[in-house]
Amino acid sequence: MLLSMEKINKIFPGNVVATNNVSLEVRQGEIHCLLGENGAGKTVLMNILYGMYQPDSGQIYYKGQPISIHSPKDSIENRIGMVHQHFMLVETLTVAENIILGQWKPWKNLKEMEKVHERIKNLGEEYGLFVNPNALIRELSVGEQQRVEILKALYRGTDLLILDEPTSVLTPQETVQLLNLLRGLADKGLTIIFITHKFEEVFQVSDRVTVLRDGQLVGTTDTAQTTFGELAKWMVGREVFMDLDRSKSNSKEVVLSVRGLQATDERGLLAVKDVSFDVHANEIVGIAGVSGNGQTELALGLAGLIEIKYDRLELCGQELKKITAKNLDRIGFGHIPEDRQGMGLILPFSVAENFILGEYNSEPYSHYGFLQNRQIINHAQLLVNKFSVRVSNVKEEITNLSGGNQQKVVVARELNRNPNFLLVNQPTRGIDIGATEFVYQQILKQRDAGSAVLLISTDLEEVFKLSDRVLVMFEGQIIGEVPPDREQIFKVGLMMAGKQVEEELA
Amino acid sequence: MEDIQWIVGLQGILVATIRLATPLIFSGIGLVIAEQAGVVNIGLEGIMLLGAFTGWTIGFYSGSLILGLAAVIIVGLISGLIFALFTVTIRANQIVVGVAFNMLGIGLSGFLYRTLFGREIGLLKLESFQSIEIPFLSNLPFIGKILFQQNILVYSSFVFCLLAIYVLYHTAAGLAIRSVGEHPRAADTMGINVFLVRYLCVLMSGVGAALGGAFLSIAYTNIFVENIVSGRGYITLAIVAFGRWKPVGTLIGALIFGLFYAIQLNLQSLRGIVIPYHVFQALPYFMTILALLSMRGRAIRPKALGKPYEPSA
Amino acid sequence: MQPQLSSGSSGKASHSKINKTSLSRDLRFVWERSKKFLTPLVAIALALGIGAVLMYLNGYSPLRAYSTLWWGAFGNLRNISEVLVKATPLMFTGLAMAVAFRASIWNMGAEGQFFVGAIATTWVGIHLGYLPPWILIPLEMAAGIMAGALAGMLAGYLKVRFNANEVVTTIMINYLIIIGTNYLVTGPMKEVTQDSFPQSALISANAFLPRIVPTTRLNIGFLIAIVLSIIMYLLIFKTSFGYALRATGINPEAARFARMDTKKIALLVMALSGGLAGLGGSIEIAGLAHRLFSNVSPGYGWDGIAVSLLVNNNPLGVMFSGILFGALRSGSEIMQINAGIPSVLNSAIQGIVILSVIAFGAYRFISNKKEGKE
Amino acid sequence: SSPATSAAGDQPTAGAAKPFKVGLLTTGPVNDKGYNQQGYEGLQRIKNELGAEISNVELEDNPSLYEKAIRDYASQGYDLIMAHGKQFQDAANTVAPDFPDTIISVTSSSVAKDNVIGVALDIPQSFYVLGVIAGSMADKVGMIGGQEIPSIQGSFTGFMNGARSVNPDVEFSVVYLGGFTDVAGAKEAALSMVASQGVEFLLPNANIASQGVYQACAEANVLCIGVFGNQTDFAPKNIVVNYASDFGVALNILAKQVKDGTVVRGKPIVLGLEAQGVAAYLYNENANVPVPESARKAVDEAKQKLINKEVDPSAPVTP
Ligand SMILES: Nc1ncnc2c1ncn2[C@@H]1O[C@H](COP(=O)(O)OP(=O)(O)OP(=O)(O)O)[C@@H](O)[C@H]1O
Ligand SMILES: Nc1ncnc2c1ncn2[C@@H]1O[C@H](COP(=O)(O)OP(=O)(O)OP(=O)(O)O)[C@@H](O)[C@H]1O
Ligand SMILES: [Mg+2]
Ligand SMILES: [Mg+2]
Repeated sequence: MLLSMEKINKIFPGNVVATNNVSLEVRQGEIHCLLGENGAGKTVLMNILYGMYQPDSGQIYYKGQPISIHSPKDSIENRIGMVHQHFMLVETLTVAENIILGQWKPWKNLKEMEKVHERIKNLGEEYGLFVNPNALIRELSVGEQQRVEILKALYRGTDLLILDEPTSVLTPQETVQLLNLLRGLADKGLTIIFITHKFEEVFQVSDRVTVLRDGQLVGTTDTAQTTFGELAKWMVGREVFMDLDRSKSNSKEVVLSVRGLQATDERGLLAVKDVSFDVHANEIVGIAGVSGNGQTELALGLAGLIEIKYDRLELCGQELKKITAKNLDRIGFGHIPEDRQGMGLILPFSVAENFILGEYNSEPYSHYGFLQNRQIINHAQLLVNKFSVRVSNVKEEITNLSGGNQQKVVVARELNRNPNFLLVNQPTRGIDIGATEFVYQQILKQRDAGSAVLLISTDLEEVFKLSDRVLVMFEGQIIGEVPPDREQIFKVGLMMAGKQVEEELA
Repeated sequence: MEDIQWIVGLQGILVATIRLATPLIFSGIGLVIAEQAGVVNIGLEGIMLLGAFTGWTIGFYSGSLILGLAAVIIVGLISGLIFALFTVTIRANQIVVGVAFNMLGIGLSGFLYRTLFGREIGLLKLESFQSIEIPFLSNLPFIGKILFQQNILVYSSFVFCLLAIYVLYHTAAGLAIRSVGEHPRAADTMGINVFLVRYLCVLMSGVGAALGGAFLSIAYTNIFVENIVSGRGYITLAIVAFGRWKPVGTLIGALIFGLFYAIQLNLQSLRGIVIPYHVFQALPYFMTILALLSMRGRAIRPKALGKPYEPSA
Repeated sequence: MQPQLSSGSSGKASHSKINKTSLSRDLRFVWERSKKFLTPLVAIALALGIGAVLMYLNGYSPLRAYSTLWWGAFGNLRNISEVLVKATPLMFTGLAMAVAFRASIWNMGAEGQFFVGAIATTWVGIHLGYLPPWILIPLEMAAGIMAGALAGMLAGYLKVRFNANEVVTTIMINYLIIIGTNYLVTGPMKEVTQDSFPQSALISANAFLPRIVPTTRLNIGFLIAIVLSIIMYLLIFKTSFGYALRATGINPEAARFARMDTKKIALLVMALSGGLAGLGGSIEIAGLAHRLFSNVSPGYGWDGIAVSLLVNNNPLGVMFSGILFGALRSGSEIMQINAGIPSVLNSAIQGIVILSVIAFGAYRFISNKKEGKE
Repeated sequence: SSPATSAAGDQPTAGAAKPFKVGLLTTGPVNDKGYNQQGYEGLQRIKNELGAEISNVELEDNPSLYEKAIRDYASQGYDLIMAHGKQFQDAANTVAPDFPDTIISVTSSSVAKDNVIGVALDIPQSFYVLGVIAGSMADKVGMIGGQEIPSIQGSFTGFMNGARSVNPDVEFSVVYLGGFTDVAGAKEAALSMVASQGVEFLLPNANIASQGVYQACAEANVLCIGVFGNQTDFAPKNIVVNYASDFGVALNILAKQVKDGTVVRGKPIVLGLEAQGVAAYLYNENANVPVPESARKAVDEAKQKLINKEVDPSAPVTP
């Protein structure tokens, strides 16, 4: 037994119970999958192991010894490595510099970098992790950046490697490569903890699997002993693929029509190349794709938050020369943004104040420019009840709400304006199963009420559950459309990796 | 004959440029180090005043400029420590703390000077650092006088700059500093102690500022006068932004500012000149703004600059 | 008994944590309220305490000093009114800062904006002096506001257009304006009498602000400051513009998401902030100085920062902190007469006040990560 | 280090045996080896010679503070308030009527109105004399001023007239620092004058910042004049003459009159060279180049001419 975490408790400000008496045992040399819905507590548990968070109580035994980890420094000394969900790379430094960061004596001269480059090249050859040691991080693709993250761990020398959702940013081929790599590492005696949302991966690569739900341990089992269905039940606590009852979409009325849309990311690179599609009233169009293929820019562009170019764009029958706050307001536009805390909410504001974000300037909340407190409070009360947001007092700061309830506030706010066009991006990221189901129902309701919905998600299940049509996005282009029946999921998976995969397979 | 005069004049301007730039180099390089680690210190004016006061006072009582300097460095460290305590540990807004430091510096230096030296005594002087002629080099035709006949603090300001360049860009410590200013969390995950790094860097800015101030009272001149720093602390902020948060750029910025100041003094003293001298006085500040605009703001400023680091719960 | 993972007491800590969070839900509002008022008071007490130690160490009698300070500030009607006279410009620059800081715009230019306000008002007061007061006074104030607003917007424009750091630009603009003022009073606007001081001519008597108490220098400028404090409070906390202003200050991303024109807001805020400081300069001239000097402000712009921060950038609070700093300035002169204590000390005390306010964590608003978003 | 105040009570009403109370207001530190220190030394004289109870206030140089400061003194029953600087004129005139028994003197002002009495030295006169020395020792002369205020402008005008009177083709250059605290700036100004203009002789008039100039002269080894007091030890080899104008004398005269109630209201006190001891010129015999006999003669002649009003020291000149 290489590692055992016992009765780990972590409660965040605002009574967010991240992990509740969770225990985890990992054997020497195994690949151990950590499975669980968003917000189940996987990242937190691992961050505790890595010393990023301090648990409120609990103990860790490592290599038979009880150890205490107060900071990543301690875990590094214990030869524990972690590849974080959100990469921990300094963009302005080179690959090699990132790799030796914090490892050298302060006064060591950087001339000795040459040796480092050598070792990185060797490691690269040994494990098939090729990156140019001299490249600046900001010049690398997401996949390459992840290789750097893994190299960081290997370079330091690691016995226990943690990877938090490494595949959520990879194309299927890259995923295959990675899984093979991990197998190789395990065979060399490395122990690996592997967090994922994807069952296939669990069965492809892991020896054992542990499932968390709502911050609690559901169970641990040998992968060989379990089945797809059982894991699924463990994960969500009941039969999966809740079949949302839904009528066929039958609208011909085009609400959004885009032709030749182009957008660049903050680095100025072309992220969305010539995208064209229509969204009809009473229809949900899903955009599937591995994150980082231009979805973010597409969404920001349509929301008028970044400059975009296009040949032609029609919203509700009006051709728009430029997307501006004004004409979005006029048309009736709702937006559930990807980054809830960064964009959708103002954390120090009260829940009530957050409910009028975007309408702060219009009747009845503002009368001759003066905020109408009573209306604002009543409005908030109304939505809190209607969307069952768990909050004691709408005057409370919204920071104190759990991620799920924060998301509910955003959804409630955006849907309540009952928009003609609803833009939804990663609606269930980081929120628990209950909230997720609720959000799904709300989005469907909106669609049945006649709205046109554009749903962007990296979660294929989600896309297929909700969409009437599925568009697949790859490297800034829409490379195909499929009907949302399960048989298609595999095909889509391939498309998400780009056409060339099909050719390879063909 | 005329052109000889002309060359001498130019030489004079350049010599002046170096002297005028020195205090700015000290405070500027210190600030660069702090800002590379993500901490803005606009309290320089105050710290410079404390440095000027301490250096002069200790020098006066002990009769030893070296002791004076030692005291200056200590005061710089203490100021930096307090600044870091507020900005790094307490995580108060850095601008705010800086403003407080300026008020504190002006008030404290003035108050203590008055109470120590009263009014009757009037003003005192002490032997200041004399200029040291570097053998051979100082005899070089034109630049000899400019570069190699200055006092010890002038030389050390350049050394300070070189050290900063070396540490920031040629050592592992430099990597740590820059990563802390760019992406503290990433640095944290690599086992770097973000707080420690920031503390040390802020201490450096304290020392730099204190030395810059002391240069005015014990090297450039030999007396302390209330408010002797006369705004150089604020200029430093501009110069560092102008220098794009890099030591070399800051060095150049300081020299350019010194040059313009020297030029304006010369233009003023020209006989029969019609332009009001205020125009010349305004020159340096005006140029700073232009320089800032020329960078179009897309200056490569550390991403985490001014943001307190919250270690995960 | 194995060693605990985190420090031994962490187990207990977690329990108390849970209790605290549930308990604080009930007590939070009460606490927040009392804290708001208590913190500055404690901070001031601490600052004066440190000041006392400084005096004592330097051979002065703190008791004597503070009693004279008190008498000098509130000893009689005239002294009280003098405190309010001194508080007036501080309240204007304080308000200017409050508005800007609430939007996380670091306007360090109140000093310069104060100056241009004074210049504009002097010009109007001299050249349009023939106008009757009921036209001239509003006019000269409008001029002051305009001038300050323009100076503010210049920095604002450089920020939104060239993304030039406003801390630097406003400081540089201060220098330019102050040098410019020097030029004006030694050149174009210089009084045309023999051996006159570098100063403008007197503005017309029609331009003088009426005094509230005839025997004192207290003029309606103070009342204007009070009224503006209230207006600014309403603007920031009770209007939709204020909502947008605060939102932009805390989280520009979200502000843009909410279809706010953050650039326009930044410009407006700088204009508003500059206008307030400019009005301060205007009232300094029309109410007190009556002519332009090369140093109309002894650093009111900088003090304004402290005035505003002491009360967590709350315009209503500015009324009180303005008076507090006014009392410090005003009383410290008497303190110098009767206790011989150099007046520079109160600058130090002001600095200590700010630091101790921070130390008492008065404004999470300014000091926590939310602000870090900018 | 004890604060320079006597036992003036905290309360405005003074004690039974009414002491003679004199207060001094300055717009800068009284240890500036310049204008303000002049006033302060005068105050000390008054304390020593007339046993007056004295106190002084240093104000920020900000006009809106002056009126209150004067009132503060007046309302505490001071008999004589010495407002040291022309910039106090407005404030003094405003306050005076409310305190008819208090005499308010305004230094460097040549006007008087009832209990507001100007006390002035003829600045151009005394600097004319210094000009004579400069003119007879150098062909390129530099002046460094703090700000363009009358007392300083006047001094430069007188200085240039004096120099021209003995050396028609002497060349001048002038630099204003724009302030009185930047010692380093002053030093740099002096050095650059020497380096680029070839100036051989310097006259500072920037209160405390003048110190920078003396230092520059010592380093660049050019001659200069020490103004407002004996500055010799700041540049022992280079200061050829010290000019000690003593406002103290003038203020003392006034204070005496006030004390024995012989003061003449509404009449300014303007002292020229004829008055004894207001303007002293101390030659520095140890200077590298002591002032030559010829020049000293010229000085005496000039003094006579000035006293007899044969020359106008304030006549406009071009540098
Ligand atoms: N820094 C934090 N402060 C407050 N609550 C947090 C914090 N980090 C995580 N949480 C909460 O802890 C719970 C577990 O979060 P965690 O990140 O472990 O979920 P997860 O399993 O990693 O989800 P995902 O699959 O999206 O990665 C969530 O409800 C989240 O809201
Ligand atoms: N400081 C915080 N306060 C409250 N909730 C937080 C905080 N930090 C994170 N959270 C919540 O915890 C959730 C999980 O945290 P984490 O950092 O693991 O993001 P995540 O959900 O894993 O991100 P992703 O869905 O992109 O994988 C986040 O979705 C966020 O809502
Ligand atoms: Mg996730
Ligand atoms: Mg996670």
